[in-house]
Amino acid sequence: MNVFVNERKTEIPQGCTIEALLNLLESPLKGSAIAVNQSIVSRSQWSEYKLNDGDQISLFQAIAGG
Amino acid sequence: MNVFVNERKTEIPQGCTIEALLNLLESPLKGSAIAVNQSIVSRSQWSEYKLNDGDQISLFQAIAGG
Amino acid sequence: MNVFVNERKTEIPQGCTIEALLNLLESPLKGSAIAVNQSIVSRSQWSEYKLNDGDQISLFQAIAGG
Amino acid sequence: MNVFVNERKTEIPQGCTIEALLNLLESPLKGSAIAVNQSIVSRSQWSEYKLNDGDQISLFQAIAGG
Amino acid sequence: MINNLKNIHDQLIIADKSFSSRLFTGTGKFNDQQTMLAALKASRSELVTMALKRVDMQNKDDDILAPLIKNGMNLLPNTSGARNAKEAIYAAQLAREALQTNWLKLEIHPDPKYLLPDPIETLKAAEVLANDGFVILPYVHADPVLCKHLESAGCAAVMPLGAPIGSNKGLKTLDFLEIIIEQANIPVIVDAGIGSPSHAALAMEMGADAVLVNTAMAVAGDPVAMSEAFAKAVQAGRQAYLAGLAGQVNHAVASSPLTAFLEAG
Amino acid sequence: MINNLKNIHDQLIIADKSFSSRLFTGTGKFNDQQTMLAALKASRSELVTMALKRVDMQNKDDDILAPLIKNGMNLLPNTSGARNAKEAIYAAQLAREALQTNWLKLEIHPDPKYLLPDPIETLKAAEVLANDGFVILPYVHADPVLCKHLESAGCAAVMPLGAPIGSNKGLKTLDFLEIIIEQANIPVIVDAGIGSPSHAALAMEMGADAVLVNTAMAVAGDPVAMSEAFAKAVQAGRQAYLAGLAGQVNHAVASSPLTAFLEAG
Amino acid sequence: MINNLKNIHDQLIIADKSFSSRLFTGTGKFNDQQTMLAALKASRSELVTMALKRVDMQNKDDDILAPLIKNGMNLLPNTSGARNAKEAIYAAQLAREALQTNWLKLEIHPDPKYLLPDPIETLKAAEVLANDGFVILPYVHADPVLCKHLESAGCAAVMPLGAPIGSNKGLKTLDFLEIIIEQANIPVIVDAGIGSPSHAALAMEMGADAVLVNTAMAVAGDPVAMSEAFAKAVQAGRQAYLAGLAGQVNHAVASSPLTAFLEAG
Amino acid sequence: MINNLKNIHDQLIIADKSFSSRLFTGTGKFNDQQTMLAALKASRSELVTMALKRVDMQNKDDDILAPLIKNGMNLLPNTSGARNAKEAIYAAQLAREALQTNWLKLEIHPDPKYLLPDPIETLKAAEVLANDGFVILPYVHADPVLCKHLESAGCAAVMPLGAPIGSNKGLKTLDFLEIIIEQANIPVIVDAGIGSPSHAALAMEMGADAVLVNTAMAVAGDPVAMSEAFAKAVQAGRQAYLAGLAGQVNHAVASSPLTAFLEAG
Repeated sequence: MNVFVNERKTEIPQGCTIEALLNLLESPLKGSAIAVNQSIVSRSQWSEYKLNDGDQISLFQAIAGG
Repeated sequence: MNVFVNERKTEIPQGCTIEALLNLLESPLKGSAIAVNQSIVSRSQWSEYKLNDGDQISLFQAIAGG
Repeated sequence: MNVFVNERKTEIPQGCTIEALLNLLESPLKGSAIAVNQSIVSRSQWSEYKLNDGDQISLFQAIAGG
Repeated sequence: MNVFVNERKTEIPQGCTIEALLNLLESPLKGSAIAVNQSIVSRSQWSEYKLNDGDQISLFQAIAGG
Repeated sequence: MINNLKNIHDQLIIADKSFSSRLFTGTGKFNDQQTMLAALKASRSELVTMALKRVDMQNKDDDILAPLIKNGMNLLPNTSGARNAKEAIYAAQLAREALQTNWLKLEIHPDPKYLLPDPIETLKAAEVLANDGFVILPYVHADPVLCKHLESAGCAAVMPLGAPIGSNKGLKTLDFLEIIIEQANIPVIVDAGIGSPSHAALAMEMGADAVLVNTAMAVAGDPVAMSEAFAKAVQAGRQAYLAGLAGQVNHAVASSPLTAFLEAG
Repeated sequence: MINNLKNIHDQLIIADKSFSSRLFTGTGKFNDQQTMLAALKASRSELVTMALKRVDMQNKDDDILAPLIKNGMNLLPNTSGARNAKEAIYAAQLAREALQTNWLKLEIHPDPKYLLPDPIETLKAAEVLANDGFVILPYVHADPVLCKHLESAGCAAVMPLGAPIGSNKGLKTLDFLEIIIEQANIPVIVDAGIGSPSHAALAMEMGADAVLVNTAMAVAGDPVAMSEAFAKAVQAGRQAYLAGLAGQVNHAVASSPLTAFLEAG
Repeated sequence: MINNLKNIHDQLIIADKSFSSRLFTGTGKFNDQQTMLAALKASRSELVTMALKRVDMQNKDDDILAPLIKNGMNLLPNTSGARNAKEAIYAAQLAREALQTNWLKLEIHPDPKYLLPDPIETLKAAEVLANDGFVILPYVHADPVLCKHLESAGCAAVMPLGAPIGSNKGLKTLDFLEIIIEQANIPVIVDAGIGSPSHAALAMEMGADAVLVNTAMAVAGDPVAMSEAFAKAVQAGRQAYLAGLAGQVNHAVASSPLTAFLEAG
Repeated sequence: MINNLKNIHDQLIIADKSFSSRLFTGTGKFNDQQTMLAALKASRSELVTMALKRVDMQNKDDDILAPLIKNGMNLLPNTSGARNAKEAIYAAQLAREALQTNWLKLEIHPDPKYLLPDPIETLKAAEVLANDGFVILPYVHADPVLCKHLESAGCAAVMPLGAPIGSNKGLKTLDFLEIIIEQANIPVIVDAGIGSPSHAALAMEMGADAVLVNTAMAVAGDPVAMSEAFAKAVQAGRQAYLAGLAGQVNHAVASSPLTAFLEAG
């Protein structure tokens, strides 16, 4: 199935969790935040939270900035 | 009957209007504003507005001030 | 004979006075000052002061300036 | 005989030198300067310089000051 | 020529009113009413602010309105003394009744020591009063973002401060007044802190639309002469703004040609 | 009243001359002579400075004197270009011959970048020229001790700078101008650096006897209007000085009585 | 002695944390991460702010957190980019998740040109976030009344600006910072505009509890040396504040005794 | 790296001496000698100025030299009290005898109220003393042309004032100090008026070679701590100068990337 990570279509396996997705994307868990369809998913739920087809996923990360 | 003008007990005749009260007090109408029991009474109603016994009347006036 | 007015060689008649020179040059007397061979010649003497061959004449004039 | 040290009359023995005077006054040599009758006497001469009766001696010293 | 024409038509428009004078004044702190009137006349001001007070029935203040109106000045009641939006709204409505004008200098200052305006309560009151038909000139800190909010809320002008009221310190907020003037689509009137004619001239040179001066006139040795001086300074500053000031440079620029004299000899 | 009377008689006296206008001007940097004349007229200035130059026989400058004199302005020749006392003395004597006046703006600036005056050479020249009967107005750094020396040397006034010539930076030397004004027994004319009417007003508010402005008028978008603006600002500043400015305070001082409205309700 | 003891214990306490260094820093504008880390180390800063951004899936930024945490710095995520309360609250919650800290530099600036903070939206967001358990350090205009509102709303400190972000103009709001410091019951951290160590020292001398510096370090010719310089200046200013600065006087006060030499001769 | 190396070798050379510390100090106005010594030690200063006085035979001052020399400080006798060149020359010669050094802080101030230096007499004395082999550091007004004269006269450095001695007003002469620093070929030491570490840091950031501070240390609540603070501030300012300060800009420059959050959602 497909989800959209920061607008970008991404194919993921059925029942893929957020944690799995981040590993898939080789994205560090540390310093990241996730919102699925606008609502923030707390880090503690990443390992259980299963994504659905068509989910809009926003991935944020800490960056340099005054 | 008695009303209170800026906390000061004042005797007035039955059916006394705001306008009459101001004349009684030799207070100029121009530059003045009146509130009866907290609510402002517009100038246009002063000639009809009849005061009741115990009314709390606030009389304001324009003064010098930057 | 020749004199030099602000370094510029200028032919003048024998016995030419400063005043005559200025007329010759169509230079206004007002607002002007003259030095002959470094020394200033006062306006009052211009009509008598006779120039000699080879004199170095400096002609100054008032100009705009803060 | 007598000399005047900063206007103050002071008795000293005949042939007293500046150095001797300073010892007499229990004044430190270091940080001091001496003028006799207005003219400065260099430190190197203090041990020889003999004072005369009536000499005006100015004694200066380094002090605190910005 | 052009310039004179320009000045002839250089009117300041606020809401429904047009002003020839860009010097607004106040009625506070004068020694007596006669001096106040003479000073206000000398200032040629066309807009004068005043306060509202509960009448003390024992000893009443004398009526200041009549002479002002007689002199054709427009009245700008203020809400001084109000410490929050609720009090200011109440004061505004009383003022409208008392002075029969919907013009209002909205000022809300909870802190009695520095009398600095409250941005939150001022915006809140402005929103309510704008809907109630008031022509609102809010006294505010020199906060450019707040001024844009007040503009959106329907204020007729903004009155940012130069320094605390009555401090005479001048334009301590200069860097921010410049931004406010640059961004505003409504007139900017510099209020509070203007302590001398040079301060007023500077505000006008920067492009302020007007200034409000009270204390510096009222407490001057000679309030009438000082008011005249402010009137001239405001004109001077405005005229300089229109005439186009040159910028600053970091080196010197000779205003006389440099000619070496001895070589010249 | 008193004040108006005071102003009527508020003449500035320097040597043998008396001035109604405290704005002195210069003739430099104007685009053309017509603009210069219109601007100087608009400034109402009664003392105008100009330079002296060796005539270029190829292309001569047009005569600026006639129109100035026609407008009843007093001429103040300057020694600009002189880099030391000797050159300045020579220039002074030429100027006296050329303009038939013993008035002189003595300026000696060896450094072409900042055109700052030379204290040593200026005093030296002043001593010589004073004995030669000149009425000397020396352009100097805002150095109070130097100004006292020039006063003792017989100068008619001192002209301390506010900032480098033509920089338009204003009164960067303010703290020292105050001391000069406090100590001087001759008129103090603030010269150089005055870039806007507010600067001129400030100098007058401080108690300066006059200001000299040239660049800021000449290079303005509209020199005529700008000169008018300076004239008003100088009047405003002088009038404020005479009327007595109040000092600055560090807290706010209410110009309206503070009355609490809800309790009042 | 006493003084040294005093300094040993001169810790700055904000919410649950205690700081030995009163210099807070940011991670923006450095040429590369290595320089940034070296500079932050040199600054000895214990609190560093950073932004949050949507990941660009094409080219990801390198991870800045690890090294900062490794260096024992506390993280202060900010909401830069938020233009109103709603966006700021969303950003705050994301930041908390991403950095696992409830500390927050709340900044809301609708205007991209001057990046000045929005007083209304900032207070609105602060009220919501305070109830949500955030330790809030709001970036605000130097508005004393607003700062008191934010204090009441439960902010842990206030961060008034000295001048627009990145302008390096210094403490243009000085007169108002003094009032804020006088009135605040929470730490006051001067943020934005500090362009040189002398600016930072001045803020500390005035009694500010800390300063936040970023641009001036990051864009310096030598960021590491500049960060060291800021560290020293902040210590110097703080120490001077504790040691008690003398006031200014308007005349001179001799630091040497005045003794006349010739008479003395 | 480079920077550290740079700082290691960043010695100030004046005449035959080399200094690691760019903070020069004075011995005046301390409550007692013990405090003075502790403060001077804390300042790490390597050059200390002191005055000369006729001994009062009744009650002699205690000897300040021994402890200073013991602490390896270089002595800089000054001519304070001299009102003209003649007195200064006499004082200089006495000082040389008394302290056995040819170093001299030349100060001549005829005016007891503001203690401002006399440009004419100072140059006159400098010319004589330079020929007599003195290493002269003249205290002068911030007059760039005068400073060049003193340089030509053979002075080892110039010491322009920031504000009147003991006024603590800071760098009121900033615009002229910048010119002096730009033009000088000898060290520029800012003297007088420096009232706080931030003032000292600013002078160093501008490129001054050193500062002389006395009053602000001596009259501080805690002179020892204040002297330490000045030492740090001078280092900070110097380091910032070497590290290359960025200029000021008139708009804001974001130090965080501006990312819109809701769209981002």
